Amino acid sequence: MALSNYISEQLAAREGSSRGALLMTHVVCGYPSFEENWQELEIMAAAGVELVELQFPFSEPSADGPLFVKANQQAIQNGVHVDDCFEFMQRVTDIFDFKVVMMGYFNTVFKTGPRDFMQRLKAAGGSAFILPDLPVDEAGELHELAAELDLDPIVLMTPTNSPERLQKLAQAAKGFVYCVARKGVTGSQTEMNAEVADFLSTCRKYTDLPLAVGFGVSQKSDVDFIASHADIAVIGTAALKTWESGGAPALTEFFAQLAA
Amino acid sequence: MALSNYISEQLAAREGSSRGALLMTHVVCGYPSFEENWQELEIMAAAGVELVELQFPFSEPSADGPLFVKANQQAIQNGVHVDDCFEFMQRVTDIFDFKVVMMGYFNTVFKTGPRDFMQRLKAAGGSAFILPDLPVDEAGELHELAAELDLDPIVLMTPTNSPERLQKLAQAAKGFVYCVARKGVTGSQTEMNAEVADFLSTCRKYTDLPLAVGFGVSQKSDVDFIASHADIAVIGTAALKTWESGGAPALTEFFAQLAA
Amino acid sequence: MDLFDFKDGREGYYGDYGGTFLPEILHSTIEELKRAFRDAREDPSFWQEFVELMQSYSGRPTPITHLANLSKQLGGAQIYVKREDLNHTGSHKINNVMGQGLLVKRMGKSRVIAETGAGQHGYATATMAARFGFHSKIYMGAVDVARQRPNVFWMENMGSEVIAVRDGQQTLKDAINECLRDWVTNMDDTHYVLGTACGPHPFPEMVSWFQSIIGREARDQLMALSGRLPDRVFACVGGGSNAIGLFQGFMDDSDVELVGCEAGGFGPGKGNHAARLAYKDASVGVAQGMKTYFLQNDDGNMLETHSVAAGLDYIGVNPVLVHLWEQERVRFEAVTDEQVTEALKLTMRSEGLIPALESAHGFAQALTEAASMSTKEVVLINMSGRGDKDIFTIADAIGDDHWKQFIRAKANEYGTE
Amino acid sequence: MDLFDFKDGREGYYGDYGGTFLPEILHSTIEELKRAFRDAREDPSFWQEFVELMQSYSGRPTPITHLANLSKQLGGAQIYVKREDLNHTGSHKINNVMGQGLLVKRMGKSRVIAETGAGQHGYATATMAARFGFHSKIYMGAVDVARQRPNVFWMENMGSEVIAVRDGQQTLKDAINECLRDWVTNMDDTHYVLGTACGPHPFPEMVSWFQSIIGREARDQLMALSGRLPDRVFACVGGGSNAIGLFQGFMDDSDVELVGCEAGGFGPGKGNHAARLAYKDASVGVAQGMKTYFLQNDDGNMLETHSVAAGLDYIGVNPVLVHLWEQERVRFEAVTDEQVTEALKLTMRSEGLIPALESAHGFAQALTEAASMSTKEVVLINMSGRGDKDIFTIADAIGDDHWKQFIRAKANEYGTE
Ligand SMILES: Cc1ncc(COP(=O)(O)O)c(C=O)c1O
Ligand SMILES: Cc1ncc(COP(=O)(O)O)c(C=O)c1O
Repeated sequence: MALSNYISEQLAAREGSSRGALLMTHVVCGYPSFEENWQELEIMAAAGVELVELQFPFSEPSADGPLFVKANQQAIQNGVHVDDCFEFMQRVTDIFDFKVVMMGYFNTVFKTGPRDFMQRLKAAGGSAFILPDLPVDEAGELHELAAELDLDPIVLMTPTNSPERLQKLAQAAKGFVYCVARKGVTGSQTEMNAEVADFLSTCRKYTDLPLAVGFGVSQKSDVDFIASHADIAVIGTAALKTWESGGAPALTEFFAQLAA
Repeated sequence: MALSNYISEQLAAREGSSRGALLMTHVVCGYPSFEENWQELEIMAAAGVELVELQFPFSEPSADGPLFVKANQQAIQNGVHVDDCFEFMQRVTDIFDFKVVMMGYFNTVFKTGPRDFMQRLKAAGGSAFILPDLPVDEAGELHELAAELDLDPIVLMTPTNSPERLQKLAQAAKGFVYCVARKGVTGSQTEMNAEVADFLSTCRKYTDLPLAVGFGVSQKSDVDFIASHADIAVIGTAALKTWESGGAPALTEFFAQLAA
Repeated sequence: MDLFDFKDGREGYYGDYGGTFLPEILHSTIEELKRAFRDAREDPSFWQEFVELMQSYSGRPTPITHLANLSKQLGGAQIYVKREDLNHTGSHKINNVMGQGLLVKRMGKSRVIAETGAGQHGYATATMAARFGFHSKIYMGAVDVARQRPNVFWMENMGSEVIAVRDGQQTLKDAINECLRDWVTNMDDTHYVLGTACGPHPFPEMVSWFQSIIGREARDQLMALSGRLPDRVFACVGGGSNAIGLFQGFMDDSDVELVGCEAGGFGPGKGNHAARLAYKDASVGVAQGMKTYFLQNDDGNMLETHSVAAGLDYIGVNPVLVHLWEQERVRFEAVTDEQVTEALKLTMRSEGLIPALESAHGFAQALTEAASMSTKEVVLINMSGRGDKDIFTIADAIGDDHWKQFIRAKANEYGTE
Repeated sequence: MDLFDFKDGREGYYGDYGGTFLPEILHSTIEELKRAFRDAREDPSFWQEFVELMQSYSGRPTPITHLANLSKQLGGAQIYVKREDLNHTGSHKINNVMGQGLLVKRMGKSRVIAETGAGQHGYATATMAARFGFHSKIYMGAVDVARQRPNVFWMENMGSEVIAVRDGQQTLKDAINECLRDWVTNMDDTHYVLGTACGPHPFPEMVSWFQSIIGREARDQLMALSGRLPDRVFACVGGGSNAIGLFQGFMDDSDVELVGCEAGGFGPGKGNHAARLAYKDASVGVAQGMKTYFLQNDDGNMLETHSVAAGLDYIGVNPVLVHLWEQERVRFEAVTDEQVTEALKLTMRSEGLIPALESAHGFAQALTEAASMSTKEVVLINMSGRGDKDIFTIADAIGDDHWKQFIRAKANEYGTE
């Protein structure tokens, strides 16, 4: 099933529930370890998250904030390779119901070989990919390859984009659009205010795809805010932070509160 | 009695003795102390030296070698002033028979005031003065003052001087001429060879004054050499070195051997 | 040959290399920069202003010195040196930095950030910021902070905040990542003063343009001095800015051989060096905003690098130079640490010049080649910086005992904390 | 006004000051030097050769920089700076040294000796010796060796032997004495490269002549830049060579006020400073080859001196400047260590320039005076050298804790002997 259809279905299913937005969560492959990743995913699945980003670790994660930077680095030091990430993805998609989105930096794709990478992503059960350092202007070829395999390139829209640019981004987007709620890198808090709402309604003008909102989503009120202005709340750093400080019980509690 | 007459007399008196040259020795006023100076002078007097240089310590003794540099420095640190040097000279000339030659740098004279300095030198019983950093070209005024007081400016002749220059030096010289046996500063050994002999006979061509030979005279054979080419052997560093290493007995022995 | 006359739809590309690989949030910032740069480039008064600033503030034109002693001693080609070391702050880095400073003023921004490895670029940026009255923050790998403390000291005293970056290998590339992170947050008032001809378009073009002042001067000066074009031109290649700056002066002189000298470190073998093109350990990748050759593993993760020269141990290389290398317009050679130290000692003793360890790579290669050339031939070396900034590193490389004693005595004098 | 047009029988005298006070053994050496210098001075091709050497080797002409920020901030006169810091080796000392190098070649000698205090002159001499292929020995007070180790390091690496002088106060004056001792021994093949406009005639004249290149350039440059002559010209005065070098450019411009800035150290009082003329603690004497003002006691023995700047703590002063001071052509001011440190910090932060501690004396005085002048007036400062050679001293003066930590860590890394 196409990713956007899946999202529509899930959104319809949530109609009237206490959590009005879908949830997309995030793990860095092999950090702290694949075993712990698995435990996190079990908790996320139990909490009913609809989408999960699996980040392939990269040595130069320049769009990430400190926590993910450390996670990327540590994973590489732990000896995590691209092969391991695909293997893990395969196991995840075999078992869990949520959709899996590959997340990472373009060099990982480029160095593996774009066609090869896309085929392996497809084979491992992935649905889409997010490459924050690959602008649409440079993505033509990759997006064509993806289209052949029915993989969705997730495009980012940002508060600094001009109308012309948003149009161009919308044209390239598939699956859903990732709206970056603010300037900066992942990891710090975003205040969900009128400015963010305005930005999201601007995005909405340019695309009919579902809108995901990321960067700094960490609490129930953020999710509620997103429910009324967009479709998917992206939970990144907040979950990892919770795992690191309190392990499984804390993460379970974290998702319970988010979905309450 | 004029210095040159004194020297002629003494030379005449030595005719046929085992030591054919007069001796001029050297102490740095107040180094190691005035008391030790006095002991050194007693030994020198007992050995029959005819002339003694009393060096007034100066902070920039740039024509001196390491041992005298240290002596100058230490004397100043001991608190030796120009006044003390004159006082000491007075005591020396009161007691001893040798003639006393003030030795030092021009700034000591200049800063005291040239007229004042010459008068005090005369009063303290000094006969002459050696100022190695005062070239004859700059010395006109001082030499006139000295002439008024019957003090002899001792002029240096050196192996690098041209005939014209030697002529000029000879014109300014009184008392005796100080022949610098070699390039360099005080303190290291000079080989008394044909070159030195040539130099001395050159000096002799320009002046009828007695010739003193200094810089590195340290043993009986040097004195003998000087006896046959000049008139006065200047014993500087060698005596101080002896005093420092062996005190009174060594210095007594040193002069005994020189005069043997 | 106009390197920057891009084909349609290939703006920012040199052959297959270059491009703009940045987070979307920076798209408008980069567009703004491209526009500002394009405007400046088309405005003759801008270059004029730049040249005048470099004359009055940095002492340009820097001269060319004939190394008469070494030329004679080696018995080969006549060796000439372009003296970028005589610039204010002691290296060619100031050319680029002052140019970008003028552009920042034009864009109406008030804050600059910069990465720095050797510290020279950070030093130059701190200087520029003080002179232009900008706020400034310099990111520097913690390892580099430790080995280049003198430069840090001056940066701080010129009013810059220096941030020791503790991610990754804690060197230059990590400082670049940190700059990108700052930039995506503060682009409204902040310009990122990239220090070499790398990163996303328009940086390679822009930095090359400012650094072209070296080659423009050098060609005329050398013609005047030696009456002919050089046979070979040597420059060290870290990111590649001083090399492209000098090489541009001779781009159309097809008989002039251009030689880029990379950090051979301990010699070939992954992790031992930072030679992207001269050795066979690098491959094409996309990182830090550009597509070019990187020292990376099969997963596309970057390798550790090593060089005695902190300014040459970068993982990637100027895409313009890669293109020229593929075109066989530029030859690439690697020079080992040991060769560098020897060349440095020789140059100090024979000519009274102290090349920076980076620049000494160019010297080492040039001296080797000059020896077997004819006495009528001419080689030109870019002395990209002066070595007195490297006293700690050079003293360590040479193993100077007096220096160690001095440092011990100083530490004693400072006492414990 | 030709300062060097001596009256009959008064060669080498400026008013009552100057002269040649040396041991007789050096008479013919000094005569030879006077002749060689006279010949060179009368040979226009010599000056031409000198200028060309300084252009191609040292980057002359050095520019003049307008301190637009500080001028505005202080609200007074327009402040301009002559950038001698941009010379090869980082100070004006190289002008004199390269000039003497040419003279040594002319005299056919093969060995040079030099005294050095701050180390700049020794550094420049070592450089010159390497470039000309002379043997070289540099005498430096042991105290200065300890505080200026970086310069010693470079001198040694350029092939000079550096001798730590342990006599007297173990500073500059003692190094001069030691040079004289070497010279009286080795004058046949050795030239003594005196580093400042002091010592016996013809040194004050000769050094002034070579340094006049500063003033010749500066006058024209400033006219071109500001359209007028400066109202006041500031230079620090150690021995007095950079000051006389710059001042000569304006000697005939009677409306230009010339200001020499001495080391005020801790302030007035014997032993606290090195201000020979601005304070009242010095008197006329004869030492180190010349008659001039010295910091001395009643016996004519020299006093201890103090300055934060190792290059300014000399006991005596250029006899030419003393004469000009008596004629009221040059005004003398003393600047304390504290004022110097403040001016240095201000200049780094406001203009991105790091004056040497010596030069910062000129800056301090100029900035103070400029503040109360009109905005139409113009002042010119000689930036005789760059401060990055002084990192240890500046870090100490500023009390920088990061620096201390760094040195402790380095010492640990080096381990015990
Ligand atoms: C003196 C010097 N030369 C060369 C380089 C290398 O940079 P690039 O290759 O961009 O010239 C550096 C970098 O810091 C440097 O400091
Ligand atoms: C940078 C600098 N300026 C000034 C001086 C003082 O010397 P002078 O008065 O001869 O210029 C020195 C002496 O070492 C120096 O290094």
